[in-house]
Amino acid sequence: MSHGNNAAEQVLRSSGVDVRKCMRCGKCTATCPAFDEMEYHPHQFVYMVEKGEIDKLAASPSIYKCLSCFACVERCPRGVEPAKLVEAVRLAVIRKQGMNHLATDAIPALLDEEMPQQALVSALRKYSK
Amino acid sequence: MKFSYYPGCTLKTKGKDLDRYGRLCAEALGVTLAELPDWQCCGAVYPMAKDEIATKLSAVRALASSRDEGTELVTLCSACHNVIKQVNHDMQTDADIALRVNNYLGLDTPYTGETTVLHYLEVLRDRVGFDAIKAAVKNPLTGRKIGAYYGCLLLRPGKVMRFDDPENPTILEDFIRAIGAEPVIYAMRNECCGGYIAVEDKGAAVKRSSAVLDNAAAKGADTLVTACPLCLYNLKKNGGRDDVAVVYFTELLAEALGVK
Amino acid sequence: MQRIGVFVCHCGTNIAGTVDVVAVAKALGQEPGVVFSTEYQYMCSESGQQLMRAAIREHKLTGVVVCSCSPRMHEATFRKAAALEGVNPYMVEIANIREHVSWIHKDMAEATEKAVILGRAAIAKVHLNAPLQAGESPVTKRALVIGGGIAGIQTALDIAEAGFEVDIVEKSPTIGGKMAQLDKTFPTLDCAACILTPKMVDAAQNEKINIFAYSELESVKGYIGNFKAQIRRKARFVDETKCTGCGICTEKCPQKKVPNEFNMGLDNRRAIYIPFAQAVPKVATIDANYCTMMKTGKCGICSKVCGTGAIDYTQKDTVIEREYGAIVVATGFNPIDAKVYNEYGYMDSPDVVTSLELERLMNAAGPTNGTLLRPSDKTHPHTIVFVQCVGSRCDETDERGKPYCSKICCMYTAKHAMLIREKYPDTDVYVFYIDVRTPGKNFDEFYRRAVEQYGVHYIKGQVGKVVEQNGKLHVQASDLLANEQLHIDADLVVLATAIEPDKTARSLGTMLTASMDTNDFFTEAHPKLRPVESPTAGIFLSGVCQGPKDIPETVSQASACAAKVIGVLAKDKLTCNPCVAHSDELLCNGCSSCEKVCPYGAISYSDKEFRGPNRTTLIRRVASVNPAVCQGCGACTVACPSGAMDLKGFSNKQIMAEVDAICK
Amino acid sequence: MQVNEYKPKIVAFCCNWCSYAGADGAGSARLAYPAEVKIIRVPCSCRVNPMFILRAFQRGADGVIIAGCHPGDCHYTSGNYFTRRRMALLFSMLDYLGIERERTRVEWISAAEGAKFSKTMSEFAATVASLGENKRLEDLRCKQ
Repeated sequence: MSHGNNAAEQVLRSSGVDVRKCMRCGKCTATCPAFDEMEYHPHQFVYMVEKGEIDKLAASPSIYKCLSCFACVERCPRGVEPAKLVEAVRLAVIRKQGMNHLATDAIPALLDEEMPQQALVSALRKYSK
Repeated sequence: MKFSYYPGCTLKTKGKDLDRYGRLCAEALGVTLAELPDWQCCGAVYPMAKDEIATKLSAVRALASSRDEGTELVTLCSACHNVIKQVNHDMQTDADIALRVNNYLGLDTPYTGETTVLHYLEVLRDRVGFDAIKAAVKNPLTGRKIGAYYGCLLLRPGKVMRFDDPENPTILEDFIRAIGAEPVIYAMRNECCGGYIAVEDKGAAVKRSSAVLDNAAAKGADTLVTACPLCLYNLKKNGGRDDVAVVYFTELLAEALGVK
Repeated sequence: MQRIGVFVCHCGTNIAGTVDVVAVAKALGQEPGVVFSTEYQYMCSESGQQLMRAAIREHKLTGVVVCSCSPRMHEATFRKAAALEGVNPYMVEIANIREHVSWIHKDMAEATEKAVILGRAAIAKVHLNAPLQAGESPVTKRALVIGGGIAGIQTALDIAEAGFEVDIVEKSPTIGGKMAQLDKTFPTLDCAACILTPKMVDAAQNEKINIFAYSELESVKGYIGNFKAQIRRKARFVDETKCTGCGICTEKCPQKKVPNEFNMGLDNRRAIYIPFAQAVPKVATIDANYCTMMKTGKCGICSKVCGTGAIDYTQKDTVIEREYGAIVVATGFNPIDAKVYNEYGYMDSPDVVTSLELERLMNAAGPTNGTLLRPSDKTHPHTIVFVQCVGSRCDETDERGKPYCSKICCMYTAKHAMLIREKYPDTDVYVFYIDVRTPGKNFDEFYRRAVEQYGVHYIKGQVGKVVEQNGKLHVQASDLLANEQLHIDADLVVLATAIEPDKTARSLGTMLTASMDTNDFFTEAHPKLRPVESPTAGIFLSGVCQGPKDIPETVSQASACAAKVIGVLAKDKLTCNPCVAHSDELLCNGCSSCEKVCPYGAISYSDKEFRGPNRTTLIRRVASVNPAVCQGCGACTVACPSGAMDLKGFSNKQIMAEVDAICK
Repeated sequence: MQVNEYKPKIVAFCCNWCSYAGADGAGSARLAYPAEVKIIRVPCSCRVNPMFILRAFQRGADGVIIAGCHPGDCHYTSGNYFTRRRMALLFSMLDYLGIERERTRVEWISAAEGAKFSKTMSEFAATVASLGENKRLEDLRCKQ
């Protein structure tokens, strides 16, 4: 356990999540629609943030796979809000210079005719600074 | 009944139908939707982090200008609704965010969450009333089997949205009954369509959307209604089946009210 | 001037660890009137009490201050010790320096200072204490038991066994409660009905026990030894004295579509019904909400077929008044409504059931005669998923669930899983758990048998979503040990829903002025030492109304509760609380303010003669307090404009002396 | 000259059945609150005579809090309703005399709410401390 490391503290502060509330029931991971796409799953985000293993999470593509559907937030019996941890780790990464997951000019190629603006704006918000 | 109205960017472009029919129906039901003159894009996803201020400003501007108008604020797009309602909740409950946002905006009167945010469906349910809608229906959609697709954004987080029971919602089903059709209840109606992941990982969106559609089809739905342009896109484009139509709920309402 | 002795307790290190007890004893020894001051390791122990008694003798003490734990803990102990040396027990005051000082403060200097101040306040009060004589009140030798489940039945039987009369008030048409609905019981797998129904019959046949079934408590007045209760006997529209329980009416009644609550709504009953074959009393009841005769005036079939003429459509509720010496709360529990957890599909599919519904589905007297069939299509389920902790162990901010562990679910789920695997070996059974909690005699062995002998798949994880599609329940769940998301196509999903106190508990608590916790469980007078008594004298707790329990625990608590009740009923007289209001007639102006605020009607007025100036006589209206009825709240003392009314033991002067000492 | 660190004096009247037990609960759970808070046990919150509160302020108390059972849960059925009405009047009168509203408070704390007891007392002590010493009714002649 590496309590008190700066990266972990930043994630806790920015997410507002109290990871100690977690009782390891696994309901977040059970309900997560993006499970298959994720390397680390919602319950692991909670546990790994508690252990201070932010680097592993930050390097994982998992942080771009969360759909922000709030299913884990809604269904967690302990009010832990795992999605907020995923967002906090992701922000910690993309806020750094040159760390955008998708560059703005790379996005048009991914779009098709019918894709609504909303998808584009969401992707920009989620993937870049 | 007069409300401030926040359409959002998608409703001005790819989601025009949601907006157009929404306005027509409002008019038919005696509801005045006054579009906020100076609205800006809400950002489409709620910024969850406590230290995100800039990304919340446009929502607060809309909320404050609705307050200055002295009206409640109506949204139609699920995503805008989710962002604006959650930001409003932050302004009511998180003193730190409220302080920093107000410091930045420098409004004449600081904004502290005074505006009531309503989704168009809430206006139908709580202000117009489904009974009144039923009475106003000219072409009931009798015989149609329609599944409500809530997705995530209207319902969650339940404690903030206070829209309906997040696990067992009834508002869209009641709406479907009011326009004369039969609601089809299926478990996937409040599960994610894949959302913006479609931009980067189409496969993931296909998986999510087809699970929703398959479940609705298995329960006998011929049509799904939604309030979200991105859900509509995913279900149509990535759902992998064309035997279930996916339409905006406002379009069906317009059809039933005879204003389409 | 009082001669006061001060005794400072170390409570081992509980107090002495944070409070400098020697310094406290020394400081308080300097106070005026204090002639002796000491400290000791455990004042409440036998040797501690001997020390106090010796000091009383030696120093001719007239008052005692003990600086120790809460007076709620040992006030009675020290008062008794003082009384043995001839000091009036109400000359003893406690300064609470444990709960209110040492346990909440860390800094020794600060804690010591506060302990001294609280000690001074107690000394200041003792200076003004007067010896009080407790009066006596008679005891009505009958107990009231509210709730006729296994807890209420056991308590009633034990009280009756000791020779006292007991009334059981049960709101449903029969006694038996939840246990009557169960199939088998853990960890012995004996049938619930086989061990419960003989007890029900014993209760019915015991001449000391009156069963008021289909009845509700309307009001309770009075105090320990002297309660008066009004009981509403709801109209059954069947004469209990004539009905033989033959059941012909329940077969002939044409209204067949009434959800059967005994079978958790899994099948239907008639409008006139007997809940189950072994019901006690075995008497039919007409459900007026469904009875065609009651609703439209047309039918009357039950009346025609009844051989004894027991049917009476015009029957009215009656209210009876009974007196009791003690009241037992045994109101039990209900599972929470699973509809708020619709991610499990409870509202969407009949094949998602609660554990109590499963009990009925497995019970030989249930809707399927004990054959396990899916409610939707009456086929055998081959894959069954159990979900644990549905609504238990939730965060306090959670709006759907309860913060506590419901305690019984782990064991009954192991039982269900085992019984199913035994009876239907071709069935796959999965149990999703957070923790398996099995502290109890032969409990963990039982759970291990489910795993090792019966091959139940226990998976550490939770179910996230259940989707019903094409007759299957698609279960999406986590397996935390494998770090996988599982997808199981199940035929039946069983939810171990949390249990909560019966909905009537809250209003009952208010009626009895018995305190409850935030979850509506009744609070015990002491969590360890007085577990079956409410802090309100004369109110006793039996079974799950006090907290989640299984049957063995419920029965032991029920018997413990009976022992406490017998302790009250065996006495001919009870000592009253002497800390009651008293009116100084010379000061009373007869305004009636006190009378208006008294919740007990303890104050009355009379005209009295007083001597006026120049040998005249004045007749004045003055208040007097009936000390046997006054409960000592003090409401009247504040309402009194002339200062005539005061409360013994908590007089205006005493409390102000405490205020002065604290603010010094 | 000696400058003492200011610590407020706070008198807490607690009813025997709920709030005093709540305070015991706070102790059992080791939930700290400031030592300035000193508890006086009364049978019911309705036993608290306005005189006691005036006396406390006269003797130099900086804050007075009355804690009783939740409305509807009074051990004596209705005592806390009297408290609520009486104290509303008294506090407005004290306010008129210049004793800030924040120096007086009525709270409902049940026997099960140790955490609430500790939280309430901590908050109240902090509020009173922020107001500083109460001079408005203090009578120095009462100090020996």
